[in-house]
Amino acid sequence: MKKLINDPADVVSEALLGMAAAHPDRLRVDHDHKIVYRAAGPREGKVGLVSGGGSGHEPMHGGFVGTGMLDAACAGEVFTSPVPDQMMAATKAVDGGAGVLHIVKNYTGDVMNFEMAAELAAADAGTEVKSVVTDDDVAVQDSLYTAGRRGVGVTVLLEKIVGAAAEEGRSLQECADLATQVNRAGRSMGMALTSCTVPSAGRPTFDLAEDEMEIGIGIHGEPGRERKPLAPAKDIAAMLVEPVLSDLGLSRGDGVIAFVNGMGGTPLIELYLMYHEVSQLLEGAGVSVARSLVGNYITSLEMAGCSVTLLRADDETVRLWDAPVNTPGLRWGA
Amino acid sequence: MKKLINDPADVVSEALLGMAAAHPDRLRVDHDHKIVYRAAGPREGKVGLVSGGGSGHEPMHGGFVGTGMLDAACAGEVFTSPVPDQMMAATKAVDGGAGVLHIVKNYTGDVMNFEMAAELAAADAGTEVKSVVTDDDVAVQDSLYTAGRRGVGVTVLLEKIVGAAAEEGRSLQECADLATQVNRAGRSMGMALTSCTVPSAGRPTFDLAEDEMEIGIGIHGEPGRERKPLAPAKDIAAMLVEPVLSDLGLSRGDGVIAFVNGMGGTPLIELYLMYHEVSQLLEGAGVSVARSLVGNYITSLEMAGCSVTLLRADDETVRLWDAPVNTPGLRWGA
Amino acid sequence: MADLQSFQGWMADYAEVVKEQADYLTDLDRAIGDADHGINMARGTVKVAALAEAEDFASSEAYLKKVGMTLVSTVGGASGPLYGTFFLRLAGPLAGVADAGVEEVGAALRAGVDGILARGKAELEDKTMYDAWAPALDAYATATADGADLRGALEAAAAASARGRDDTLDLVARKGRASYLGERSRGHIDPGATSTTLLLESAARTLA
Amino acid sequence: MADLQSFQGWMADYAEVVKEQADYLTDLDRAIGDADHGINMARGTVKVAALAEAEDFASSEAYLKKVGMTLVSTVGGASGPLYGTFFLRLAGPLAGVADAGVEEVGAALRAGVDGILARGKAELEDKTMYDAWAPALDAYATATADGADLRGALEAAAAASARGRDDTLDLVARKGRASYLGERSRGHIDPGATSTTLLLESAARTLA
Ligand SMILES: Nc1ncnc2c1ncn2[C@@H]1O[C@H](COP(=O)(O)OP(=O)(O)O)[C@@H](O)[C@H]1O
Ligand SMILES: Nc1ncnc2c1ncn2[C@@H]1O[C@H](COP(=O)(O)OP(=O)(O)O)[C@@H](O)[C@H]1O
Ligand SMILES: [Mg+2]
Ligand SMILES: [Mg+2]
Ligand SMILES: [Mg+2]
Ligand SMILES: [Mg+2]
Repeated sequence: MKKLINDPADVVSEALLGMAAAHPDRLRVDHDHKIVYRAAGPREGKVGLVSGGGSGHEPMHGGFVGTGMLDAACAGEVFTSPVPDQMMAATKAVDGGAGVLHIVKNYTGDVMNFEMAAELAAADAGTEVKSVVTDDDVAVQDSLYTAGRRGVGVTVLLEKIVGAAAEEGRSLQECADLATQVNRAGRSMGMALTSCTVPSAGRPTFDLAEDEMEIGIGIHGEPGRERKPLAPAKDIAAMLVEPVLSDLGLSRGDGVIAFVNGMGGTPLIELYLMYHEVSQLLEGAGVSVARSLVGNYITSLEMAGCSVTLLRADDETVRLWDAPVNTPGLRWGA
Repeated sequence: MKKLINDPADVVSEALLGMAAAHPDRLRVDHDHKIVYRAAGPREGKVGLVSGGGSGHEPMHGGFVGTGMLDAACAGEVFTSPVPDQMMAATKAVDGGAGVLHIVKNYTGDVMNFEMAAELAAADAGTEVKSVVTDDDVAVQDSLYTAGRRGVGVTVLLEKIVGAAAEEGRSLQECADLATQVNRAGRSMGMALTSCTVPSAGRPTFDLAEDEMEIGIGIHGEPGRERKPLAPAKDIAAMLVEPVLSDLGLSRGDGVIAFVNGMGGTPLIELYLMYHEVSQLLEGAGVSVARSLVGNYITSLEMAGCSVTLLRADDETVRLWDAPVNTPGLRWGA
Repeated sequence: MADLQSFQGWMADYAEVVKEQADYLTDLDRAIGDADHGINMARGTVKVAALAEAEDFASSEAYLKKVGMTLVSTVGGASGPLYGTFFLRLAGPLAGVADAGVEEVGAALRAGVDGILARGKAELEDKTMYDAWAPALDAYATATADGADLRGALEAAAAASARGRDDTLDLVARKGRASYLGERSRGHIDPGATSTTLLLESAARTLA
Repeated sequence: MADLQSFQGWMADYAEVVKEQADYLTDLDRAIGDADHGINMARGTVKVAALAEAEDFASSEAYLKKVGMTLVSTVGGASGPLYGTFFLRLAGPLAGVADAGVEEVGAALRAGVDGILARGKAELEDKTMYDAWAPALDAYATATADGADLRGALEAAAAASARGRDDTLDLVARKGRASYLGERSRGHIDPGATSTTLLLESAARTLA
């Protein structure tokens, strides 16, 4: 395992020390609870947005804390959901009187831990908490009898869009409804060229031959649905875009936010190349791109690969997307 | 070789298609000449800033084109400097009447190609051209009898700072002087955990055992000065920071812009962890951090590793650093 | 009969077992999950093992509640809330019981597993830890009906749990992370079922 | 005697050689540079080889100038301006010369190498292509003085160049990318010196 780390057990806490040191103007970190907060603290009357999950997906979620996006992010161990204590502490700390929205990616662990936190927070302090669970990964069959689709790329777009809505002063119910609507309007599909190595595990989660790739991976080094022979970018783009298009039921004339995300170990030059392929496919399908995002936003440690997320975007969605945001990971208009 | 590409020969041109598609509001790409321009075109009376170099360092340089930074970036093949035709075309296109500054990283190829371009541009159109050559890499001994130090991380900081000065309407001479001054005030040192693979070469530039690292690498997959046993992040930070501190002659009370840069394949969680180590070392040396930058800004394809750049920063430097910038790779205040 | 001290002995023993088997559990999770089950469990059981030294507990109930809270607060992932809830609920039927016999421990185990079901909503053959718990409860009940003592009932439960764990090999996962693999999850033993069997084997060694 | 056609033959031959040796040149550059010398050279020589078909040239001078400009415009890196300048300057002494003899070609080669020096400021034993050019010029001059014809002089130059190339093995680089390696650059042959020797060997085969 080749990583810029000290003791594998300290990776998350030391990275949080680095985040705090690098962004003292914008972030405050509770190192005991491993929570990243806005430096400015909660705003009276604004709905608080709390997210969190396993670490190893940086900049998500800690890098999305700041004006126009999250109020707090709970960092779990690498690829392990945070624990209810963290979520309870974060929930209390960001409550500005208008309630708190939990943004949870659909993984059994995340869902159960956030659920326990919400139960405990409700019993305890009386903070009003609502939750939205993102589940946009079309690689996974959605069914009442399974864990359901995973939450992946849409989570980033949702945190931005609902963050803007909360900033405008919308109520908890409105924020929760918007979040549900954004989650329904987006789908993702990912692939990996290489595995990643969880620091405390010390070796790659899966092995891929030099001429193989995994299609339909999640963001935790889980193997994907299918192992396939390595293919040109053009073909890979088709394997990602087509299931998303058909699952979303997009048709000619629809507008989207198109998001090509790197898994952490793929350089930007390849992501732009992929974005070209994706935009060609969208053009071919008559889908117009209202806004785009290309880069490493929801990653899987040093995994090489990418995911494509499409979010159906009406004017209001685009307006909220364009609203100012000032976080370490996403910034414009501020 | 596992990459998200089609034909290795088309990587640069297809990535440029992707950049153009992803940033239509901010960038315009001349695909024949492989030049990235601001969508808005040259501003009358503003000094034009042109940089360029081999591709594979994304977001540098194309991602640094936009308000507050570059006017044009010439993209060479991967790790190969662009050719004079490109620089001449860019120089002519961005001349707003106040002359053009070439920002060149000190590599034999880059320097010679930019030199030829400046000679040809002067003979040809009468555009006033000045050049600054960045050479901040302390891994390389500087001497009249060698190719001299390489230009690395300082280039990013310089493009931002001089970009702000040009935006303020400073003259070509003032911009060139400021650029020289910034280059003198900054030093860098880099290391690699893994090699990278040039697409057209198809296999890694160098081999590193599982327990080895290279200290003093450049940004082209060149092997470094020394191969060492893999070490904890804390020790690696010391190997990078100490030579930079001593070469810059920094002493207690000095302020810096501290820049921890990823080489492309190292995830953000590790870069933040490294930033923590770096900031501890600076604190120990009594050097205060005025501003910081952590992320992948001047990369070496998918190489795992990082570099540390320190730039001595007075109030004026910090003011120019803080000025609005709106490029795909660096954005704030706009 | 199981008293506070035997429950503490159980947790001390289990912490040792998890430490030894952590890599194995993680490897199982590498095949069909995210390669952290052993790490998660070890993070929690180390803290649990330290409880007895740090604090005096008034009762088995208080102690097991604290075990549950500690697991919830340290393990994370899916197994944290599941094992945490198990111990929180396990404590209930032991309220006011200083020395638990085969009946009381049986009621406690059932309550604990009900907690796992309430939290995780798994069904039989979803390829989760429940597939190691369900046959264990049945075997425990049968053994009790047949007049077994606590040790005998726990041994029957552990043995049945091991069979349930082994039977997860051929299942296609429908809950948890492994479910993302669909057919590819077949041919691997479920990590959580494995840590469950270890927990019951440890109980059979240490309780009574 | 070398005329427009033989210069075109030279470039056609060299393009073939570079195509065949591209991987080798790149491998040399992988050891002490950035693994692209063969790729760079091939990108340029392919374009150069296509010139003769695409365009009619009035003279050797015009053709070689275009060769130089083409290399400058396509090769990039260090070798682009260096080989580009070489051909641009090579053309000068051939102005008005339809059939160049051993003297004229000698003057042209010297002018070309002066261009490389002006552009790259290399000195002997800096471990660059100049270490393959310098002995070649000397050998060419000696052979000419000894009465050799064009082919003989070029053969002597190519042989001397090969020795110069081989001697770069033990040198520590002081120019170009390899200089960053310091002592570690020792023990490897310089890629540019290798492509230079190939160019001269090709000249000995095709000119005269
Ligand atoms: N819904 C569920 N009900 C019961 N057990 C479950 C459920 N989901 C997952 N599990 C168990 O959790 C185990 C995985 O735990 P662990 O690896 O620690 O958590 P995570 O999957 O979050 O990484 C699985 O092997 C399975 O036995
Ligand atoms: N200053 C110089 N003078 C002469 N030749 C040089 C000089 N610098 C580099 N070279 C030659 O250029 C060769 C490298 O060319 P190439 O790999 O194509 O360019 P780059 O180094 O830009 O990748 C070296 O092997 C060396 O022979
Ligand atoms: Mg996990
Ligand atoms: Mg090169
Ligand atoms: Mg797991
Ligand atoms: Mg080279």
